[in-house]
Amino acid sequence: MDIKKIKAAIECMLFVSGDPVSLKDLSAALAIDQSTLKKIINQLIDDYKDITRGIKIVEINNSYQLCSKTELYEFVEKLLKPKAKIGLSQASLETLSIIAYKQPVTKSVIDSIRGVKSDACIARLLEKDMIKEVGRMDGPGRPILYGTTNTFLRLFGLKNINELPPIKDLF
Amino acid sequence: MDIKKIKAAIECMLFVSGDPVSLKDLSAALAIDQSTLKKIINQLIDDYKDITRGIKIVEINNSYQLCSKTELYEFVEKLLKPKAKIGLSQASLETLSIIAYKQPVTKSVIDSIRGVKSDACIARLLEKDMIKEVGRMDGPGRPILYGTTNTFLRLFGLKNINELPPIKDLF
Amino acid sequence: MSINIKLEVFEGPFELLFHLIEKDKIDIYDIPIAKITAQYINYIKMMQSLDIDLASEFLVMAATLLEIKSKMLLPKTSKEDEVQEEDPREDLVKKLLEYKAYKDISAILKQKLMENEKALCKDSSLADEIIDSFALPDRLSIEILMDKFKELMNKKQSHKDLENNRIYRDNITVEDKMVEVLKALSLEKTVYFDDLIMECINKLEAIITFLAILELIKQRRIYVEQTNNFDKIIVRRR
Repeated sequence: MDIKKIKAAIECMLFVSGDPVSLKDLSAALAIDQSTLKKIINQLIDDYKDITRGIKIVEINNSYQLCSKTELYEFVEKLLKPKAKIGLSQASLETLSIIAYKQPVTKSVIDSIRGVKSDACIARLLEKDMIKEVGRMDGPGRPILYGTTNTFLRLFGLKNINELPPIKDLF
Repeated sequence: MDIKKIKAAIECMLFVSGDPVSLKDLSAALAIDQSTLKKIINQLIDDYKDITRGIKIVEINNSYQLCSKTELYEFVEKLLKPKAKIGLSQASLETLSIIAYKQPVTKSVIDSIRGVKSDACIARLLEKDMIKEVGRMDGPGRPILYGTTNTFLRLFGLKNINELPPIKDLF
Repeated sequence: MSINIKLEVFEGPFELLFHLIEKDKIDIYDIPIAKITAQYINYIKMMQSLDIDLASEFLVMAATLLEIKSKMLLPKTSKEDEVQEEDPREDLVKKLLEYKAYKDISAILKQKLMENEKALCKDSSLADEIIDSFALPDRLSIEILMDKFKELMNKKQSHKDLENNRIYRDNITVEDKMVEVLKALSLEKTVYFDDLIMECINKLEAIITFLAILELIKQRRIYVEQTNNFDKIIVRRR
């Protein structure tokens, strides 16, 4: 295979994967031995240093991942800031609203209402101290129950959780 | 700002976003007027045609999104194992065609053209984010009106709804 | 001796009619209605003899065909009438052509989809991550949260309605709910009674869920257990 096409294929695979991809997996997909492939990836890493490129390849433990260039972060911030005046992504806001109204609630209920996995959002809301674990449900697996924190109450100007505005037709 | 750096910033922002980004938002983040920016993006779209590149920019309703190149799909498939294709049945495709050309359209119009109930097809198309509710019709029952989504445009390789292939003029 | 019958399955009456028309290379603008009606009814009879469930739409079309046939048999009163009278087949032909136009275009769209679905994009979790790393303002409006929750619940409601083949005003039935509970149990061996109730949109749905669970227990399709008083109730499939 032409080296140019190999480079394109590597970029394509790393882009779609999002996560780090091991040299081994790349080598298998391309049917090229690992040492040759490694040389090509190193060339590609150099190609990305070009000033017109906004992304780069980072190597972590013999795996590769596409990342945005740190020196361009200001533009990312300018793009995303107006979308996130409240400092929460749409996904996290959705997750937080379910936890606020249905607490104590398990991750599986949140997932089922949102229709997608909420693991990452829950992790980030925990980190921001907006939610906390409030206990575990009895029964198999003993899943964690989540509820809101005092930080949450303070930020939303509530004295306690009963002050959440009621939602008609819901209970 | 140097045009090379603008290109890098565009790539960086589109990469981070994942979702389509509107020309307006890009223009605000870069502080460049929309018509100049549009020219630069068109240049960038050409740059991506280079054989060493594995990704491309697609335009959807005046928004831009990064996608992998179709001709490199085989490698993605090998790497990430056969991920389920969109998989639309003939019935769902018919329903989608009617919605695409007649939008905004109610279920009863779709049913009458197809001669059968389309509930299941509509549910599947909503689930796959190919169509969405775009409002309700005035009058008894206020039936839901359906239209296509940006996901539909992207998956069918259309910049906007005017790019739909012409349908035989019958009426 | 076994008989092999190759039976085509048609999605709806238009599809079946088109099959009959194309099979005999009939001019769509001049359909021999008596012949087509006979063939159409034969097909329906065959389906019924094989115990295949026929959608009511097929029977409606049979009635329409018979009506057109009888209209065409009526003697024309005078030559002038003939000029003015519209062809009883006209409506049907119009509908068939419209259906055909969309059927044809769906084949073209399918081609486009097969090509373009191979262009994959990246999920937006990186952007979510960056947005969530921004500092929270000192004060947030609770309305944002309430609106988001309402939006989510409404979205879920309308999807559920469609899945259950119901018009949005209609009430959910116990039978629908039984299917839903069994579906939930087909994904996981056990579900919590609380979760089934908590996912409900309103009180009515919660009551119906409760009735559905009772009915499923009675039919011995699920069983329910509780280890200690006040423990969470677990629903299991049999």
